[in-house]
Amino acid sequence: MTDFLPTLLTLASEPVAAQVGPVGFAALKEVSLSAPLAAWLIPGLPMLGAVLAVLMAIGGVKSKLPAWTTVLCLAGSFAVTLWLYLQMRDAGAAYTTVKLFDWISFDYLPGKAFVANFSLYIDQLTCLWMLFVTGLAACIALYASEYMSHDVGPGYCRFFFAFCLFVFSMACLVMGDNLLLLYLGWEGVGLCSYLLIGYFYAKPSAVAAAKKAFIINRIGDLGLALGIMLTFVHFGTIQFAELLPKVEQYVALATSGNLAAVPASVQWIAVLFTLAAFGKSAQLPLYVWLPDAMEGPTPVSALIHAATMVTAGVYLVARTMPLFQCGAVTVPPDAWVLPGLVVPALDIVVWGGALTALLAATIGMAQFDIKRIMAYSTVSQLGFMFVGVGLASSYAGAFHVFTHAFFKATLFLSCGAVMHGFGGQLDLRKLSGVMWMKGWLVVGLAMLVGCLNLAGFPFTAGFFSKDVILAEAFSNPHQRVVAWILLVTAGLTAYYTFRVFFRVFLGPKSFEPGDEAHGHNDAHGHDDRAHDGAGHGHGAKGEHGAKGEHGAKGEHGVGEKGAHGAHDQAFQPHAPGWAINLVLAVLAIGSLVAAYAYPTKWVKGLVEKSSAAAVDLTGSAAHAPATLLGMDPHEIMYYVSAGVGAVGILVAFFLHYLGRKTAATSRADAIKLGALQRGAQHKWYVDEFYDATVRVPLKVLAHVLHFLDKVLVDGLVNLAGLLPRGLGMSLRPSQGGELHGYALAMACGIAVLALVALFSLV
Amino acid sequence: MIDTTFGVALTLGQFTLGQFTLGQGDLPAPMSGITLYHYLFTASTMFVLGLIGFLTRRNLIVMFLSTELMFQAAGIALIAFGRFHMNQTGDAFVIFVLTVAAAEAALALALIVLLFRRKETLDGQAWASMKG
Amino acid sequence: MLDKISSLWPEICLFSVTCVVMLVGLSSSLRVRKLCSPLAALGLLTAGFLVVTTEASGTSLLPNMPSYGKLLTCGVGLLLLLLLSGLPDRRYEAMVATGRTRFSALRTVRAEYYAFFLFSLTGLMLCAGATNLIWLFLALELTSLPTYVMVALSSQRERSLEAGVKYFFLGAMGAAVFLFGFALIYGGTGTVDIDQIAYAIRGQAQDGGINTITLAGMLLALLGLCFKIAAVPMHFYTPDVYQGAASPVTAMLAFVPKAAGFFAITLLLAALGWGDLTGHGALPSPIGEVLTVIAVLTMTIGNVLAVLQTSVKRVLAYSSIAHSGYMLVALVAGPGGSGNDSITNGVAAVMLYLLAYGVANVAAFSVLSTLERAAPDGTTDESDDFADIRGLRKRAPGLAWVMVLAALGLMGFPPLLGFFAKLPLFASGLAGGHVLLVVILALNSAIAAFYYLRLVSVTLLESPDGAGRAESFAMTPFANRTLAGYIAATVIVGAPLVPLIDEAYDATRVAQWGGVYNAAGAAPSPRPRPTPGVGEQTVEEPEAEVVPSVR
Amino acid sequence: MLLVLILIPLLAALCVPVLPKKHVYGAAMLGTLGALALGVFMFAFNGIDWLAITGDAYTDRVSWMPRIGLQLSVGVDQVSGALVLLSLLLGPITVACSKTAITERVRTYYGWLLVLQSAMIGVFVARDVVMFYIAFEFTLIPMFVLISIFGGSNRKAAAIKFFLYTFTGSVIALAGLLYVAWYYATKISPPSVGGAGTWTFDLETLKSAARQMPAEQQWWVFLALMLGFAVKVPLFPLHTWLPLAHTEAPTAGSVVLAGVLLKLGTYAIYAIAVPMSPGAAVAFAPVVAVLAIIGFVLIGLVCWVQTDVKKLVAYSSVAHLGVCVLGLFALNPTGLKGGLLYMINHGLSTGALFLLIGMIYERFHTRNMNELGGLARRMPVWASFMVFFAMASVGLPGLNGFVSEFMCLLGAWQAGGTAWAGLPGGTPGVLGPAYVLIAAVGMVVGAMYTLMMVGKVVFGPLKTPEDEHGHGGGHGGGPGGGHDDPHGHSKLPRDLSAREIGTLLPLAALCLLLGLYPKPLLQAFDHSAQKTHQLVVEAMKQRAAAAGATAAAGTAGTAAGKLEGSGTAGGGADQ
Repeated sequence: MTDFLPTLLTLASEPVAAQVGPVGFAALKEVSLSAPLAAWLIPGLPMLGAVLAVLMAIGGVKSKLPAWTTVLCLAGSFAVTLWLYLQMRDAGAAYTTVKLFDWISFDYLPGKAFVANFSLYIDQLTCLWMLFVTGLAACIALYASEYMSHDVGPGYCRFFFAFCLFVFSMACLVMGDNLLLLYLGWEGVGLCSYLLIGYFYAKPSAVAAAKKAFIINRIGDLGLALGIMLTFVHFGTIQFAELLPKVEQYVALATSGNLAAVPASVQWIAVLFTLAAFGKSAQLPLYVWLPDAMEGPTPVSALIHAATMVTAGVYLVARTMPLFQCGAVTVPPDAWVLPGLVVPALDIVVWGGALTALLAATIGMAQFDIKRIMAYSTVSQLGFMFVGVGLASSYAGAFHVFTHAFFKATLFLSCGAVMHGFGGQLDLRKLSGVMWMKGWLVVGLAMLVGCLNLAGFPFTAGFFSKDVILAEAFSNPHQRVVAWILLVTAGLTAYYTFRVFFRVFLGPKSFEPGDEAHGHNDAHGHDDRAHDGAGHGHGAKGEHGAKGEHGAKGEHGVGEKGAHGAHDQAFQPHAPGWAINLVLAVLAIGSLVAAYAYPTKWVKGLVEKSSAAAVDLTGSAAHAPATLLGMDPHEIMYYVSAGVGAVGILVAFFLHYLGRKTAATSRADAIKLGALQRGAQHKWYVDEFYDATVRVPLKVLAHVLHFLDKVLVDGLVNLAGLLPRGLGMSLRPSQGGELHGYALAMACGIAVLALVALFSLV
Repeated sequence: MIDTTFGVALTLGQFTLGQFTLGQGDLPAPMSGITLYHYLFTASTMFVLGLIGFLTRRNLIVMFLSTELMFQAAGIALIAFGRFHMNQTGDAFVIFVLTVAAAEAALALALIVLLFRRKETLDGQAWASMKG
Repeated sequence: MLDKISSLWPEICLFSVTCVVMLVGLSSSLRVRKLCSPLAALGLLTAGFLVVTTEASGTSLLPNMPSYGKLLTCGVGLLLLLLLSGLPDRRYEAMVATGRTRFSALRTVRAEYYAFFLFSLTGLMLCAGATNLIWLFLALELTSLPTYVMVALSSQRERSLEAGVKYFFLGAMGAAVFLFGFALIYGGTGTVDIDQIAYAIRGQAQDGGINTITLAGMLLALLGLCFKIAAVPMHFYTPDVYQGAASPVTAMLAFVPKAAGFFAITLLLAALGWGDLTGHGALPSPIGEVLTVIAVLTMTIGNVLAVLQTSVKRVLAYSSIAHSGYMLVALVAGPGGSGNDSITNGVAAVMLYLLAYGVANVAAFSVLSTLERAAPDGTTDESDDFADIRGLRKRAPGLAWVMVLAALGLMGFPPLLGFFAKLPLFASGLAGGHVLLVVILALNSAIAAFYYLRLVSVTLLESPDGAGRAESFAMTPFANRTLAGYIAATVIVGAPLVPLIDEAYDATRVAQWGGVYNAAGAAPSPRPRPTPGVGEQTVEEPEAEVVPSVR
Repeated sequence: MLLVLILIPLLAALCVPVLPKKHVYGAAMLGTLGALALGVFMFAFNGIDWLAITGDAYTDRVSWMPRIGLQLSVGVDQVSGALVLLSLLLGPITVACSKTAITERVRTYYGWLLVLQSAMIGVFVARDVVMFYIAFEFTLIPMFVLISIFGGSNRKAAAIKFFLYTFTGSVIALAGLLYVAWYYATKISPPSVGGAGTWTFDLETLKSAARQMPAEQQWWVFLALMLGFAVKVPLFPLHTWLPLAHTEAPTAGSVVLAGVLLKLGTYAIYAIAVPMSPGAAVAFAPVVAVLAIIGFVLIGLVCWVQTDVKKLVAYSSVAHLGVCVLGLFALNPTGLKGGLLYMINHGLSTGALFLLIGMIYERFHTRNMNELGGLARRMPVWASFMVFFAMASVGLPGLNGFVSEFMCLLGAWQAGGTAWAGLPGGTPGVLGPAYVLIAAVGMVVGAMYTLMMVGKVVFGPLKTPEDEHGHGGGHGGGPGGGHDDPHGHSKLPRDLSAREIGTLLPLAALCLLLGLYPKPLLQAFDHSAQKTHQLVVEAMKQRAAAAGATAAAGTAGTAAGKLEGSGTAGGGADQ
């Protein structure tokens, strides 16, 4: 740490891009690991953990055992990742593949095979991602062991099962050597996200949120699936090691400014992948699921919906950077709108990211639920990351992912600790001065570290990683608007971050415990099963969801204090235990230390020695002359962004700390922005808009279709069935029962047939 | 009305049967100018009359007699054709037809007696309980 | 003429037995009177045996039809006999047995009944073996006349009389129509011998068109015969008569006259010929079209009206109409040209279908004739309504299964006999190029499936009605009727399992059809060819006088 | 040996009516298990290398009606083998799942269930067209009985509709098959003695005979066959019998219906309709694909607004089989293999879903999603299985549904015609990205309705009819008086019993196994799919040649000739 500052200062003056030349896939060499199959332990150990959790659920384990096995497995996984990293670091710019067994592989024509195996592709980017995924997962599992302790039993097992399964899926996503295994992980993390958001399944809002997350993700997945098919049809392979070299010729076309010459089937791959990435990483227009996903237990929000899963989209872009470089939407020259327009896929990524960042930040400013604020900040920060990768700088994106993982996990876990301690209270108007309460110092400090990072306080990890992105944006002459948007967003971010900190952690000590139902009504399930198994003592209380909330409150939230009923007076905050504190401390320190990765160019080295390194689109010539206020953007950004951040913090300080007497009020209340404020508070009515434009019409359509199916399609069938009956009805009078009638009919019949004969003769 | 019917039948008959004339060949025509067609016309008329009688009369006995008329119409046609073809097959056929007609008549009368006993009426329309 | 006698031994035998039965029935001893039905059965068995042992000779057009038809008559006749026993004058016999009345030979009808039945079967046999129109006419009348009496006498109810009157008068009219047709055929060809008629028609066709009189005669004859087979436009009597007659008699009506009609139509069409021998032969112009129209109308009208019925007997009556339509499809298609010994032989298909239809019919009617319900006046009445067989499974499982198998057999459901009979209908229709006709046939099978399925589900799957139906349920004391049902059901199921059907295909084969044309001399022409028209000398084969090789 | 396999359940079925009531279940179980054991032995341990054989195994011919060429001809290749195994597997499961649900008329029930088992195996192993048809039709009777006796309130109408609808379709299919047989006998078969050809119903012979028909006749035959088979699948406009039948059928009936009976249709399309008239299949592929996609997407939407769980799953079967048919009509190995795999997978996952719904119905006597909810709390084991199979059904990678769904869609994309055939991953074909882009929307729709179902039934606040009942009946009275079982299902535990878990576990294991390691099946299907594709390619060449000939006569040749490299004129000469 001693030489940190000098190093930093010397490096600060150097343009980042000039330091290590991007190498591209061609420069990677294939190496083999010692004990290659050991790499499979990285997904394998979490899988083991998941299986153990299932077994424990079957065995009726009612202790914290599942948590410990999970932590052990994940830690083991982390250790293997470290080992892998060390090996790959020694190998340098290299990759390796480790095949376990065949999955979907078949001949689609004689001698031509579709191959998608359970096989790992490992390069330095993989290592980077897996290091923080497994590391954070292990920490958060430890945190969750305490956080979820109220639910020991089947629910506990279920939680850790999904948790382990998530890490397994994430490992498949990140390490898969082909797009289909990536897809497996992609949907797998979606499933785990679904299961964990819906963990408190007795609560309709949680179930709805889980469903929403899964379905919106499915829309993104659709893009990925279609992209994979298109990739395969065009290139005949979806294995990275074979695919990436084949893309190079198109990348060459694209970088030489001839993007329109790339075949449309190649151009579209990246566009479809963009859809996928925006779905999974909650970007416009598919971001709406992420804030709702906060219905899940907080460790889940921290790990899945902040640190790891939502960065999968960024990973996808980074991993398939060559495809993105030659991706575009090309309007045919003879189209009647915008003929010949070429929109590069990366521009879509950049603009999507920037707009999401701004939008989410504005919403985040107006929310009162601290977890939701963190959620919107995640959406916003993900926007930053996409701008980073969208600027063809995988490094910028990946670095922000890396730092963000630490500080956002810290933030979420801190919020979670608060929530855990205050009976599920998340409203920043009902909490104040938490940091100074007994036993909450660690939480407060961790929160502070997290906030500083998020606000981009100088020399924090978040500061560096955000600056890289800002600088990249400013140094790209085409993306100035984006750069300014991001800068404004950075200021807003600092404001809303510290709004939370100043209101919840500083100021007068005051609190109002939350409705336990909000966070802990997973208890119902647990409850009911308990008395399902152990007799029916509480009979009525536990059976019904609606009533169960009260039952749960009585038994849990403040159970130890024995204060049923009048909770306001009797409630004592439930200070975090050692596990939570330990994890918070570790993560807070981690998010500080992560800053060290910038001056040492650790992340940069990892990314640029992988296939994610982009061939410079703008060319170094275009890069150098870009200036901002007459200085190198990278240099000036330190000052500018630090300044913007400081302004944000100061405004927050002024509005939410100075002179605040109660938890509920602050000076900010005096500011009336009318519709603007209301709009932000109501999330700009995006959910309502989607509801009205997509869900409701779809529902109406479905009802109409159902009606048509019943009335028209089935009606026709029934009509066909009735036809003989109707015909019979009309013929029935011919059987009048009278002898003469019959005779006459017979005679007429003979006559008619004779006429028929006559006509056919003529 | 009858003239028209007759005219149409005549035209039709000549169209279809004009090629045949009774008494061709070596046998002298007993009534020159009377051809096969005339016999057939008579037979057809009888047949149709029988049919019309069958359709219009309600008395079961008359109805049966109408069918007898139709049978005998066929008989006339057979005889005429037998004569035309110069063989006796038609005549033989007619013998059998007469026999069958007699058998049928016996049956019919028995049946009619049975029916009359039950309902005291000979109206064919009285028997119409089953329909549909 | 004596050579003909040798092929008529079965008929002669049956006739003799009939006479004996009539005499036996006059006995005042119940025991002797009861010998009527065994004697009749014996007669049928003997006749069947004689069919197998003697050489049947019919027309050279359809050399296999007589023996097959006679065997069919004996077989189905035996089943029908089982059904019939005990039908007539049960009440009278009971009164005699209990001493309430004295036996009077004039009042018993038992013997007449069996005699009529056997006469009718004799007529049917004669139909199958007919070689000329007079014979055919007499055989048809012999088949029909006894049935008129049987219908009218079959029960004490007024309905039977109504059925009888409708059947008899309309039948007489139908007979007059085909008789007039026969007369015209004779007029057009100058002969009543079917082989010679065929020969003459062939000649006419080559001389620039079949004689109009011949065609008119054919048309009238076919329309008249439509009465026998219950086809449009002569079908109107069917439901009323079937419903009015007692079930066992209905079973007989559904088979015997129909078979006779089909034998006759087949003979006439064989004489008319299915065009040339290129394999895609079709019936001559107006007849083919008219028959197609009749087939379509018959099956459609039969089926759509059957759907509406609530009386099981009427359902079966309408289905009987529909089945005639199906069979007409095969007759329209004809035996096919080159592959006429195979499944595409429409004539063979009809022959096989008659068997399948007859057996399934017996099965269905055996159930109806076994069941009785108490009539309001204390007597028993036979079952007729769907309500009577509802939930039959619970009361008489065996009968219920017979009904189910009969319905499925009539439906043509695989792998029952009906399916293997329907298969050649389809195949021959397709082979004849009548794809549309086959599609209509297929659609009609589907419509028919509806009401057969109703029979199945009513008997097997539903519960018996309350409302007095269940209480009034009874079964006739005649186990032999049930036995007939069981035997028929066994045949429906079992025939496909043993290669019986395969044999049947062989038996119904009409291999030498067209032999008349193949070798020009095949027509047995002891007399000089008739010369009704001009240009009669144009026969392409020189060896016109070669004696036919009748086996 | 295959005949023995068919006979085992049949014999058991014959035993059932004479056994005492309490032994019927055992006998049925024994029969199905015996068949399963024999099947496993035949397919796994009898030394046949399923990856290597190119024709049928276990072929057996018993002459039946030689004069019309009818024989009992059986055999299995990999495709029918897999489907036979599926039916065999579902056999004991359907028996087991009925143990407590069916307590009346057990003889009828198990007897017909066993007969159904035989008939289904018969369809897959038949190598004679008439035998195939007999078995195909005969499945109707047991199903009819099962629905109309043991079904729900509207069972009679459902059973009759089911029967008549499929019967009508298959009668027309029969006409098509007979037409082919006649064509063979008269046009192809070497003339026998009397100048008539030999009449045969041998499937293989007829397949090659049909391919020699003139194009127009092939079209008609194809249409007739498709009409019959598409009803069974069921393909979009012909599907309305299915929801009704499923809703009314007893659990085992639904399981068999979804698991195997629907596959009779797709199997017949694959094994008969396409090989008989590949040219027509190519010509009609776009139409069929559009219908399949309508089924997948729009019927998927219809699922979304159902309130009856069973109806939802029933409609979802229509949707799922839409994908299957889309894959089959991609007509390239990817799509064909995907479609075949889909048959197996759908049988496993949807069969299991029906089992699960049956378990709920047995406990709560309702399937209305508005009356059920949050069952995860009361029945966690059931809920776990439900989520698992729902995910399998949605097509979550790692489970079986995904593999086949992906392959079907990929196949359809690969079959992108001339524009894509030249690319490394393209194959000859007539579909393309447009189809897939629209069909893929169905993946989202699938997630929508499945999760809606799971969200309502499994998750959410606990809601059962009993509770409603309990509220009404004043249950608030006694705090200690646990009203655990107002309806008194004494036999059924609150959560699943060991028997019930036993029925689900094999399915779950197979779902997972096929999701993670589908390779054996994919390899097994390879030969058959490639062969079919080859037929299609030849048909396409002929079409192209024909089109090229007409185009050459008129203006310049169109792109049709470019299909598969060169427009070889030789193949189309006889057209």
